[in-house]
Amino acid sequence: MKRNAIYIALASLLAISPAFLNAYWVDVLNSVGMYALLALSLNIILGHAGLFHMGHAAFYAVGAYTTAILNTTFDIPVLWLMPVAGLMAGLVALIVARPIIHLRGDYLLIVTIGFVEIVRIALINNVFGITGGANGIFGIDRPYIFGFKIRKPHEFFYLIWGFMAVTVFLFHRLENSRFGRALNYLREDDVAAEGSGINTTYYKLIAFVLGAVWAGMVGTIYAAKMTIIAPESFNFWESVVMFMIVILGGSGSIRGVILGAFLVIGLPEIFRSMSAVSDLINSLFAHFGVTLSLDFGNFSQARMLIFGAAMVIMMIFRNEGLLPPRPRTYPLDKIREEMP
Amino acid sequence: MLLDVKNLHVKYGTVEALHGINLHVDEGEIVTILGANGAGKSTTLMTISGLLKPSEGEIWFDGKPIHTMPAHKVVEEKLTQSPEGRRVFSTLTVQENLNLGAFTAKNHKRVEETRRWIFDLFPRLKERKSQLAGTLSGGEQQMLAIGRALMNNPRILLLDEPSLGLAPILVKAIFETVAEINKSGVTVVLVEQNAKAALKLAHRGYVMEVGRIVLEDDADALLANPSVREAYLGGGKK
Amino acid sequence: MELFFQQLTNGLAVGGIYALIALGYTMVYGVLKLINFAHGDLFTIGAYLGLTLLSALGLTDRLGPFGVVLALAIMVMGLVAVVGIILERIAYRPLRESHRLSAVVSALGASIFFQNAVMLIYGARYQVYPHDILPKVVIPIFGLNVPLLRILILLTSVVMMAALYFFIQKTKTGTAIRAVAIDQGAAKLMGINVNAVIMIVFLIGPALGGAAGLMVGLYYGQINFTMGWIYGLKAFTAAILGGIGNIPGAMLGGLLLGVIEALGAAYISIAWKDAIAFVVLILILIVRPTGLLGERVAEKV
Amino acid sequence: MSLLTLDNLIKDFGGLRAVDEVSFDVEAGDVFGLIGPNGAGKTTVFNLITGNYVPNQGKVIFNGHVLNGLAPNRIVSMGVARTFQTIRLFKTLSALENVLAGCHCRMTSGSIAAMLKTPFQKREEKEAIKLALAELDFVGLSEDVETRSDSLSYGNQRLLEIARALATQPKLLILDEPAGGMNEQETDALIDIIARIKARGITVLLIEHDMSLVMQACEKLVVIEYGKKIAEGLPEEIKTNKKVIEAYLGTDDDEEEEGETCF
Amino acid sequence: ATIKIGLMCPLTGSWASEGQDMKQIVELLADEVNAKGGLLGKQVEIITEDDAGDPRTAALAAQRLATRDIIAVIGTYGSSITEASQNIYDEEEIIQIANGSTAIRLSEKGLDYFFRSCPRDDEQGKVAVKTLMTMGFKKVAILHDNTTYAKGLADEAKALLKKEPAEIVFYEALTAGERDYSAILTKMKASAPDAVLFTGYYPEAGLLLRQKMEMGWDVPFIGGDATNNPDLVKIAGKKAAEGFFFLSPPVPQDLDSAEAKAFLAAYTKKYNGVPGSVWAVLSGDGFNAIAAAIKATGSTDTKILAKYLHKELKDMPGLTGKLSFNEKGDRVGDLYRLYKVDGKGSFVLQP
Ligand SMILES: Nc1ncnc2c1ncn2[C@@H]1O[C@H](COP(=O)(O)OP(=O)(O)OP(=O)(O)O)[C@@H](O)[C@H]1O
Ligand SMILES: Nc1ncnc2c1ncn2[C@@H]1O[C@H](COP(=O)(O)OP(=O)(O)OP(=O)(O)O)[C@@H](O)[C@H]1O
Ligand SMILES: [Mg+2]
Ligand SMILES: [Mg+2]
Repeated sequence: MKRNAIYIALASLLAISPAFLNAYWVDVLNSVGMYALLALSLNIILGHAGLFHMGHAAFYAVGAYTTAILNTTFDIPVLWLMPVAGLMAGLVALIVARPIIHLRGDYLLIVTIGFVEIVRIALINNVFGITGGANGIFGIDRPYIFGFKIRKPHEFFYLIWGFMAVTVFLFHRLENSRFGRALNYLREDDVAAEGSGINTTYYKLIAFVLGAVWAGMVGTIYAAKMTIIAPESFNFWESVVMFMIVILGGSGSIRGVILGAFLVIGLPEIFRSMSAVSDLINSLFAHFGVTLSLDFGNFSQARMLIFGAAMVIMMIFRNEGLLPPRPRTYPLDKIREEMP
Repeated sequence: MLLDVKNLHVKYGTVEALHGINLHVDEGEIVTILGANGAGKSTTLMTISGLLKPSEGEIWFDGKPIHTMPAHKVVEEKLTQSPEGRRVFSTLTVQENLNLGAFTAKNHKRVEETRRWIFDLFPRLKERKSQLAGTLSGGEQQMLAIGRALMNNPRILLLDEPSLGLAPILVKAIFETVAEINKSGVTVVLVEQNAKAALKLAHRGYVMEVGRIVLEDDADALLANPSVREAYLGGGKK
Repeated sequence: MELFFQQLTNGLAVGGIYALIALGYTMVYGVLKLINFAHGDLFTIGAYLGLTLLSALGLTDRLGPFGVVLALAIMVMGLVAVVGIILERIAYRPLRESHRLSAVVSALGASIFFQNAVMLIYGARYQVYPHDILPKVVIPIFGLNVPLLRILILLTSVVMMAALYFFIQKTKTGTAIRAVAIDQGAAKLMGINVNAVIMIVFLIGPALGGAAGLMVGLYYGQINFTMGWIYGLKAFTAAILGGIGNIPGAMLGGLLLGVIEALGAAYISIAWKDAIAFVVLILILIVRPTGLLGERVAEKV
Repeated sequence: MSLLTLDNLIKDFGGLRAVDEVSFDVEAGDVFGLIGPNGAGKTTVFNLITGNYVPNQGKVIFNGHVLNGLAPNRIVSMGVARTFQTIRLFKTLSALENVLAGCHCRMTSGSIAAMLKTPFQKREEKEAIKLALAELDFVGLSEDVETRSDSLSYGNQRLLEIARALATQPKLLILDEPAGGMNEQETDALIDIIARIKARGITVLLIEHDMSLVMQACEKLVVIEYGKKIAEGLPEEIKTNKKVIEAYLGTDDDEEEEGETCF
Repeated sequence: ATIKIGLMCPLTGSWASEGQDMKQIVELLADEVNAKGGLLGKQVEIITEDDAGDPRTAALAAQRLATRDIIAVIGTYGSSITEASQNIYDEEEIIQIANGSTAIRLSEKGLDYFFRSCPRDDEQGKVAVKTLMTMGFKKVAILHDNTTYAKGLADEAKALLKKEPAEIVFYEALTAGERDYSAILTKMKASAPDAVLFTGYYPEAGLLLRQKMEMGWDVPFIGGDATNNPDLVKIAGKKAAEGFFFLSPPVPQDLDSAEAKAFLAAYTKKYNGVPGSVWAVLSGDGFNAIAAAIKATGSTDTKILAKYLHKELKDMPGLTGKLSFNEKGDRVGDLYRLYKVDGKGSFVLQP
């Protein structure tokens, strides 16, 4: 299929990109990748189940802190901690979500915001004496894969985007299953979903848990990549960023969410490099004997302003999101043939 | 001619739902529009009311072009609609819903008279005056929707499936009411699934099929028309 | 006990400001079901505009303290309302028919835009209101010394709330606003000019936010470009606590939030006070899922 | 033994008693009609059966089990399916996926199985699609399998709701005004579908204001008014019941030959 | 070719004012150097990146700077922000001279290329406690704002105070960015301290002073170096600020060295005002140090430069007094001075 060919081409391009990008741009891709992973996990809750969840950074934090604490106190290798971090985040999600799961729309939204704030405040106040307070936790190990230490941006690139490949593969299957459909039913109309025999509370919870597990695992990668984590990395604004990625990209759409991450995380970085852009234009014109002295360099202070405007504009022009989900397809002809 | 719809085309996005509708309504008439589900009856009414904008064609009301007017201006011309699916304001009280029906009315005494008349027509509404409209039963909501539309003292009233979901006794009452409303000088455009009752009541009728008018005639003639009988008056029942 | 009452008044004063911002939040929410995350930034803009006008016009000598405040309030509310209307026109109207969350993201984008615009225009440094505009009168109430301004802030919130409530519940325009909130199409069929109603809403909501910004500037003196975020979040919390879309609810939620914070700080922990406030919020929502005064119309199926 | 028993059900909304000591039995295999004026409490009775509302008093007994307090989805999996008075479809999803929602409660594979694509999961999925297609065929929507449900015509949306309910493989199917918004021809088609549902051995309980449907399809009727049962019996008995005529049917002043079935 | 020096600072976000000041100062100094013919005959080019005051963005900013052929980077403000970038520079062997990152651990990691022109928290903690003791306060309230910096300083002071004949009657954190601290002041007042040590930043300090006066509470307040900002008086008002003590490295205004005077004159001429905070001025010291090292060694090899900074740069006349680094890269010498705000709102250096 043509569409698959495009995806394969894009994926291969991405896979070889570290070869011709410098460490900075590779690290931008790493950042994009991590947020894309986080947003994909949020997408299960927000995009598929339609639960207004603006506190996803909390689960991310649980994962990162679980990793940091266990790694720095017991020296457990960080990658082993990935499932542990995921399970821990999932457990927290289960406990937290249970009493609030019946809240609707905006009430759920504020409660999840409250949750992420409570988590951040708890971390700052060094809850249980293990989170290191505002300093956070430092000295986290780098991950090892088969004895190979991952530290440089391009090495992390393959870790992050490799995990992405696995995630996309699994989530794609998940979306196209009874489970994925069930989430969509309750997003569309949860009274009708219950009336069709779907246990809405159960699915809402599972959506939360699954999203949290993934966010927790990304937390492990983050902890290992930064080697230091602090509460401010998991504040409400981080949750907002993930939220924006999902909605801007197209909620419920894997490719949309990934594109959304490229834009929301990548654009400010591109705006940062505007001086490079102006230099490029200047030199191009110089080539033809025209002297220009464009300088977009002073952009750095205005980059977030432009970013904000860009968000509004993109939303206005693609109000379903950049790449909204496509309807699922079923092999109907094949199945019909089997029918009497 | 009070209402004149000329060559009306309406699109939803890129899909055209009406492919050139021509119809007219004279002062004092009851005109019914029949048609299967999805034929475009509601679309026609919504376009007349100004909620949808035609991609082509014109609508004239009492000598004025109303297809260029915003919906709220059309109401001021005393053309009101009781929409399909009731669409009462669910978290407002019955009373407030009725008040909104008279939103553009200037003459308060007249409004009060109308209100009394509506309460006579639908005593249930009076009983439930301060109940939230959303908690009314389906039928009660339908009464409210019609009552609300009448509050404007319309010159022409568009009714989209007013008998939907009503108990037989009320359906009769509604049709009687429509006749009564008409007698009091209001021109009525009636969209109905209950074709037989509608044709009995109406002076003229149009039959729509997939976005086009396929038949136009006096109501009696339509009642007698074999193809109409087969398609809309139900062959199955004895 | 004195500590308790002192903290109560502290809480009420802060709560009054939360309430005022929350009123604007709730207003916009009630009609458009839009969580206007840029509302906090309109509040910031109000604070900055107030300062600009104050120093540019030099009204202090001519009008006397309360005259100045009144004149400022009117001008700031007017200007912020204009910003609000433009915001609606550009960032929200095109999204009216789309999914609710699209508009939320647009609002977040607008918030980033406003915050950075204020920074670029006014600079990142803290700005300071002159100290001597209003006389520092302290009124003794039951043995507590309460600054007059705090009482004024509280009074303003209460008066605005009452006026707004009356306007929404009792006037014809108010009913129209509520009708638009429920079903815009049906509202049009009643002859209501929906765009005009939404404009009114975006006139009132931001104006209230701007007024709150001015008050914070006047009372606390210190303003900066990020202040809207924290106040916006608090006000949103307050609006939800009271039942979003509900005007007395916003008032109640704001005051309650202020008091919870003050008492939480006093009797439990200052560092945990925001967390305590959120815990209380969550507990209240678990018991009353639509907030304290939120309408609990059981959905008819 | 009757399939469904309502025993002295009471439901209050604030000060309003919407359902007032209603009792009746529905025999297995019947098409049973519940009629009454608007606001009489019919939909509320349905909601009490399906678990959307909890009765203030009284019992709902289905197939020997007391349903009180069970969540709606549990009641569905016990064999009670419903349609809604105001259509509640999953708007952005296709007709097929709407029906698959009904299949859901008869399936078991979860998220892990989906990620691993176990053979069982694949088989189950295929069976569900077959069943869904069959139900769509049954109500006559085989042309619209992949159509988004909100772009179906009103009448077809009603049929789709029925298909979705049937896909839960119910013993009892509850229809709330299935013919609402249908014209006479479409109503005739619906009557046929109800007959075929009955032929499948499924008990049907329905609310309807269209007397032609009620009289043709129902074996037994209960009439309620102001939350109270005012009559119960065979259609012919009900038709001539003075109370019912007064409260619901209206006096037949229609001089037309087809008379009583006009509305 | 040019000699490229990076500047990493918060140009957006909550700390944007610090970053923008840093940018102005470093650019000013670089222009001066260039006007005098540059370094080693080459012009100095400053490459600025925004770290937004956020660790993740800082890591990206550092990666970006690291790819742009810089030999040294000045910045940044905020310890956890600096920390997110430390390893990146170290691995690339780029000299980093932080200016507003006082957390002790930053220089305890044995990084060869890390320096800071600001003092460490323990330094300030010692001075704070000494000051409190010489002033004779027995019951002390400590208030911080839960940021890495303020909490670090508060903890340091708390630990040291325990060894003194003094009692800590109150130890809590406020939330920065709010406006109303009366609840906190009310609670603090109830603990009846002789003096309050506030280790947070000037915006909150200003509000605390003002609200303290409004509630009629007359207790001495002592602030940490983050309160050294002229805006403090603007926020608090002269009357409320009067009598406020704070500790800080000296600002150029208070030094009579030729360097400080010349800098101040140039700054005022170009930007029309005085620098907002001492932290930004410290970034200027960082720049001067690296410039001096390049000049003295005649090299742009970072190994040589680092060695020079560690060992040979001694008592360089900086904008904030004499500057030298120890082997950890920390600035040596007791830098802290005690200031008091007088009735006119000016900061008066205490003897
Ligand atoms: N909002 C909409 N978006 C897209 N298509 C629409 C929309 N509303 C109606 N349509 C389509 O326009 C056509 C006409 O619909 P309309 O509602 O006018 O029919 P109708 O005659 O009123 O039918 P009914 O008897 O079911 O009310 C149908 O094909 C319908 O699917
Ligand atoms: N959630 C609710 N809150 C308050 N009152 C309600 C609620 N649901 C129903 N009612 C009231 O209970 C009564 C019965 O309503 P119900 O919907 O059961 O009527 P119905 O018999 O189905 O009528 P219809 O034939 O018009 O659909 C009505 O008066 C209605 O206003
Ligand atoms: Mg219609
Ligand atoms: Mg009903």
